[in-house]
Amino acid sequence: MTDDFEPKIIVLVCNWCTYTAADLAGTSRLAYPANIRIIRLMCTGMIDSKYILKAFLDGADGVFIGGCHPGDCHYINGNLKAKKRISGIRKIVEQFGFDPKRLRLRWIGASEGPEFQQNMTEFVESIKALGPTSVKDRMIL
Amino acid sequence: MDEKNLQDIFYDTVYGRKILKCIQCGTCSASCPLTGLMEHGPRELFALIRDGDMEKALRSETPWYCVSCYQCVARCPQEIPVIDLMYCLKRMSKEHGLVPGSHKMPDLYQAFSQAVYSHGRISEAMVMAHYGILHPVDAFKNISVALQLLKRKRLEFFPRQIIGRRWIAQLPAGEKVRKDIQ
Amino acid sequence: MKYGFFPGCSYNSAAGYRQSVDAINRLMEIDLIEIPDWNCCGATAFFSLDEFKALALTARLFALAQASGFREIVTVCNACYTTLRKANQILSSNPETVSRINKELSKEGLLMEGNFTVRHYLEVLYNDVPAEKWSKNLTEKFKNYKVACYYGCQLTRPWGDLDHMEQPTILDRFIERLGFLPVDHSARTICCGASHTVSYADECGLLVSRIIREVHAKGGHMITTLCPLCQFNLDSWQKNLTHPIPVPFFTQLAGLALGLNPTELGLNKLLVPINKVLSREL
Amino acid sequence: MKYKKPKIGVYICHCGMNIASKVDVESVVEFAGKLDHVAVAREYKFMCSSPGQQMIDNDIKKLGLNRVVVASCSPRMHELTFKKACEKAGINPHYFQMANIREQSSWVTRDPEEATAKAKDLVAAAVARVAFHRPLQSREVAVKKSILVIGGGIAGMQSALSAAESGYRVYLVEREPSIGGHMAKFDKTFPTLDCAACIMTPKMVAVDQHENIELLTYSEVVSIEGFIGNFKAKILKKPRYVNEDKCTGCGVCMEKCPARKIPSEFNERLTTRTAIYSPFPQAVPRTPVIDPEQCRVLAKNKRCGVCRKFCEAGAIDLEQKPRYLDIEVGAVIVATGFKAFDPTPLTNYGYGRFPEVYTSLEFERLNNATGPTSGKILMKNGQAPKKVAIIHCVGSRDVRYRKYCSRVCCMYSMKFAHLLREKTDAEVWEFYIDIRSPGKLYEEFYNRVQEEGVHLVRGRVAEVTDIPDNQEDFGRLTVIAENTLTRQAKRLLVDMVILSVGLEPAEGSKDVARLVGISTDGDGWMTELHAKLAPVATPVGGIFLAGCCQGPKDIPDTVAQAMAAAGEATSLLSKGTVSTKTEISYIDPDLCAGCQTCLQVCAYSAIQFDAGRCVSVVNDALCQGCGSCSVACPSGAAGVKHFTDKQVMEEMEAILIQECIYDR
Repeated sequence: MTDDFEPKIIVLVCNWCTYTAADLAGTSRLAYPANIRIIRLMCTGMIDSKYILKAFLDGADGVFIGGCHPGDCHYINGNLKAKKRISGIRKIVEQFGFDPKRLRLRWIGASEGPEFQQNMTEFVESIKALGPTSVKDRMIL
Repeated sequence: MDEKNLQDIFYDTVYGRKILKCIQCGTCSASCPLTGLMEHGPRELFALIRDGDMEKALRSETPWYCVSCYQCVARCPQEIPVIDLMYCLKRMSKEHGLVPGSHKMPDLYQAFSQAVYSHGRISEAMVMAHYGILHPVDAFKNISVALQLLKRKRLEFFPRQIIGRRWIAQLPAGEKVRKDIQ
Repeated sequence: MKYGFFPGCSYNSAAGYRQSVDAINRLMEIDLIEIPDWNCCGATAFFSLDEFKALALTARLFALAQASGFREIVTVCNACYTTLRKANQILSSNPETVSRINKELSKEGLLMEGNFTVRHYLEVLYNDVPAEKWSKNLTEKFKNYKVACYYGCQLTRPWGDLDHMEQPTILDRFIERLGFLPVDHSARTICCGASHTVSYADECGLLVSRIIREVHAKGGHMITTLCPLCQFNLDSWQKNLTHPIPVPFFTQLAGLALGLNPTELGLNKLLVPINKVLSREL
Repeated sequence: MKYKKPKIGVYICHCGMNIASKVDVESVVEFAGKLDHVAVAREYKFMCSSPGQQMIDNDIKKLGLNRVVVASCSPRMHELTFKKACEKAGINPHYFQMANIREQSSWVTRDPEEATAKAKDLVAAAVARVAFHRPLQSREVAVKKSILVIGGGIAGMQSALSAAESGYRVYLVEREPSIGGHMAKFDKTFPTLDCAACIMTPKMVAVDQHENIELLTYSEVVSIEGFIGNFKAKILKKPRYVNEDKCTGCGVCMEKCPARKIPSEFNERLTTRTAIYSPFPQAVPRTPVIDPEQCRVLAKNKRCGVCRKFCEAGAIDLEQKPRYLDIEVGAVIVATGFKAFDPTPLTNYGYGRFPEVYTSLEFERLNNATGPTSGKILMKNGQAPKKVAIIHCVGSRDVRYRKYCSRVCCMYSMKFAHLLREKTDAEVWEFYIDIRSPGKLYEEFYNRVQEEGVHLVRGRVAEVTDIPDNQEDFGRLTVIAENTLTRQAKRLLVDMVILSVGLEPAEGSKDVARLVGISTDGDGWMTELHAKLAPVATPVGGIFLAGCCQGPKDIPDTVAQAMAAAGEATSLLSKGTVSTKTEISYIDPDLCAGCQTCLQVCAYSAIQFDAGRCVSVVNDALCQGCGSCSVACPSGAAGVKHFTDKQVMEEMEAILIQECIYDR
């Protein structure tokens, strides 16, 4: 692990809650590490397992999924479906040789700009602590 | 040290920044049982600190009147830990030599801690003896109560000395104010 | 039932507190094991002067309890109770301070680790001793004695987890269980002046008289407390009042309810005598 | 459609200095120009301005661009603006993608180099994605010409009246036996001191008599399905046990009912009512209801039937059952209002312990001509108070309860002070933290009250106690507060205390929000689409907000918002049609195996199974595009348009691979 390791982190968020929270973090000028790359989806319920695996295989150091709090899903219960699916994917991610700690799911509501900032900061910290993924090295070779 | 520095030091303590939430409603000052004795209540103290009038704030007698009853904390609409801030101000004023000379509580606390250093425990009589040297009038006022206690075998002068008293006496002085870890 | 016990410095000189606690322990089969070589908790004085030392003093207590195999410490004093709990909370979130303190403690061969539970003796009597155990042994004769429960300020604060911060009822419920008549009043948690009574006697006298007047107005025959300092302040500052009200400890009332005689419970040590109230037919 | 090779235009916005101060726009432009399929990359100060849009228009027309990427602010802000620009210039609006380099880069990144690098990544991702975008067409669907209003307080009533006036059918649903809400409980209204009943009662009658309004009191909305323009709602009509068609409203039943000692909700429990009751004399409709929990027959199975015996119209029907009503509406206006904060948890104010401590609503009733004392301000002992304290901000501006300012309490408190001065010779002391009087004639009212001799003390009350300073004052209350202006702690002996309690969302408002599919904020208020620019619309098309359900409001603001909501709803209805969503699911019939897994996961019942072809089919009017089916489909037949696997994964790949190509 090197000190100047800057991980690349894919953040898959739902349009209604967490994307709005990210916007709010922006309008409130709440700075967080630049390692974050947000991809907007309509609902965490549409996140396919292959998105997550592809992210890791293409060299992402961490994947963060942010959805609405239970009960607040714009599509009734898409977030809960996502939760179920992601606990399953965790095992597959591990089988592929990635630390499952690199995959994190959190509920961040539309009004929670500071929580978004905090979650991003913490996740980047924890990925930095884990270091680069081994697959990345393989790819460069 | 100038007042700006003192303000920064205060803000860097564990709860220092909490006073920025104060809406100056006066609930703390009105809740305080000894508010009548204070030149200004905790509310005003926070206003002084926010204005940067640090010397006035640190020389204030207000924190030394605090009895730690937590009435203000129980009622503060902004959940400001007033009592912890009072402790912090007392320690800061001690560290910077700004303890108000007119107030008697520093002497009582000193008497209390001396008893702890020498015996590990305290007895009321012993604290009174230490304190009475500095404030004979207060001690005198208490004599009639002391006699009554003596009559009922409730007064013992020396607390039992404990083995750990030497350990307590050798404790290094800690930092007076704890910094905010974040 | 066995507990680590921290008596606190005022326990011995408090009017019959030790006698009554011992008596209750005997009858209720409670084993309070005094923490060996315990020291003063530091009270408000040390927190006002040097926080590190204040934390070290309490940490030593925790370490001593730990060495004796206790993670739970019972106190009989509101000030000790709050000081220990406060310190425990600070220590448990400041590992760095703990390790510095442990370096000091190692000179005495002591070590403090983890969290400790600090409880007031009232909790033990109310929650741990089954209600039936009380009711089995009670006498009926106190059912018309109106008792005002005075909680003092620190028992329920600053967290309010034992009971409501301003309107606690746990002592009222206990007193009722003992067969007394708790009286509703508004002075439950207002301050008695604490240690400031020494230096600012006249002003604190007003605080005490406010409590006594309120209890008198609400018809209380006595005031019961659970803290040596509260008891002392309420007991000793009544000399100028026209209607002094005796201030027994809650443990002394428990002893009376169980049929023990007043002297056995140290009730003769109260400055405002209780005999008149006890001998009155109600 | 013939496939055309992507020809992408990329536009980087400075957003004044909002982006340009952090992101090196020029280098992003240079970078974007080298990306695959990019035909042109430009920068401009404000892309959303009309010259900015014109620039896109020109390039599409002159350079033959077929795809556009704008890197600027959040798509929540201007996606629609640019989509429209694309459409105007002749390409399908879905051939557009936005990169959010303001909220996600310049505003949240400290280091300019990092911000620039991130902006490049985001642009590359958008370019990669847009290359795989497909044109999508929406369909026009007719809009139902009726409106559902939930809540019959002043907000709901005004919305209903305004909408009904423009000729649309309105269903007004109120869960209580009468419309009127909180305003019906008031005596006077600030700052003009109009009599609330005088301005309220005519409106209630107008609602009742309006030919376009169907009034459904004592009813609740059970479910709402569908989408903008085409909602289906199910309304529960709770049994009144009184036939509305037969009842003449004579009130004999209420006089005779033997179950009398029930606390009156309308009078804030200061008086009692009977089991068969009408909440107040001016109630609309006048038909009373029988409280099934208090009626001797219904609750206790006793023989009674007094009301039935005395009802000459024969309107009493104890056999009545709940009825359900299915309605179809084009728009819904939510007007569920507020609830007054219950001050019991603030034990230091003694509410519930001291009889002379009142909440503001209790005082409203005490002061009301139809209230328990017929409008005389009297204490429980029948005497007029000599000294009254009014405590502001009870429950409000308090992080332990309600952190926000409830907006109306300062003004109604001063109204109380005025009424007390007018009706009694009591001394009035108001304890406030800050006086908030931002409204037309509000500050003037504040001045007037001050001149009337009301004592205004700046300080929040710490405690109301029954321990006085002097022995002879036992029995009265002492209010303790610091006058923060004179810096004195005050102990004020009073006879009566009024707690100016704050506002919180009405009970059940969260359920209503869930019913219509909108969210509530941390305090429980319903969230509008945009705090400034769309204050009555919600993120769900066709659902509008009026009154306090969206946040604390006074009567003028409530009425204004109610009219605005009615305006929004009627403009939707008058347009006549809405376009269907384009970003919805599709199921490829060639791949569908007919396993019907998608039917189980769809939360909207938007997928039907075509047994003939043995494939699942998406109903484009019902599908919301959540993508549950797409993920669940084992054969990969289901997908979401505009969020296809290919599009999402290209976006991701561009971000991740980019680094390898350019940074290392």
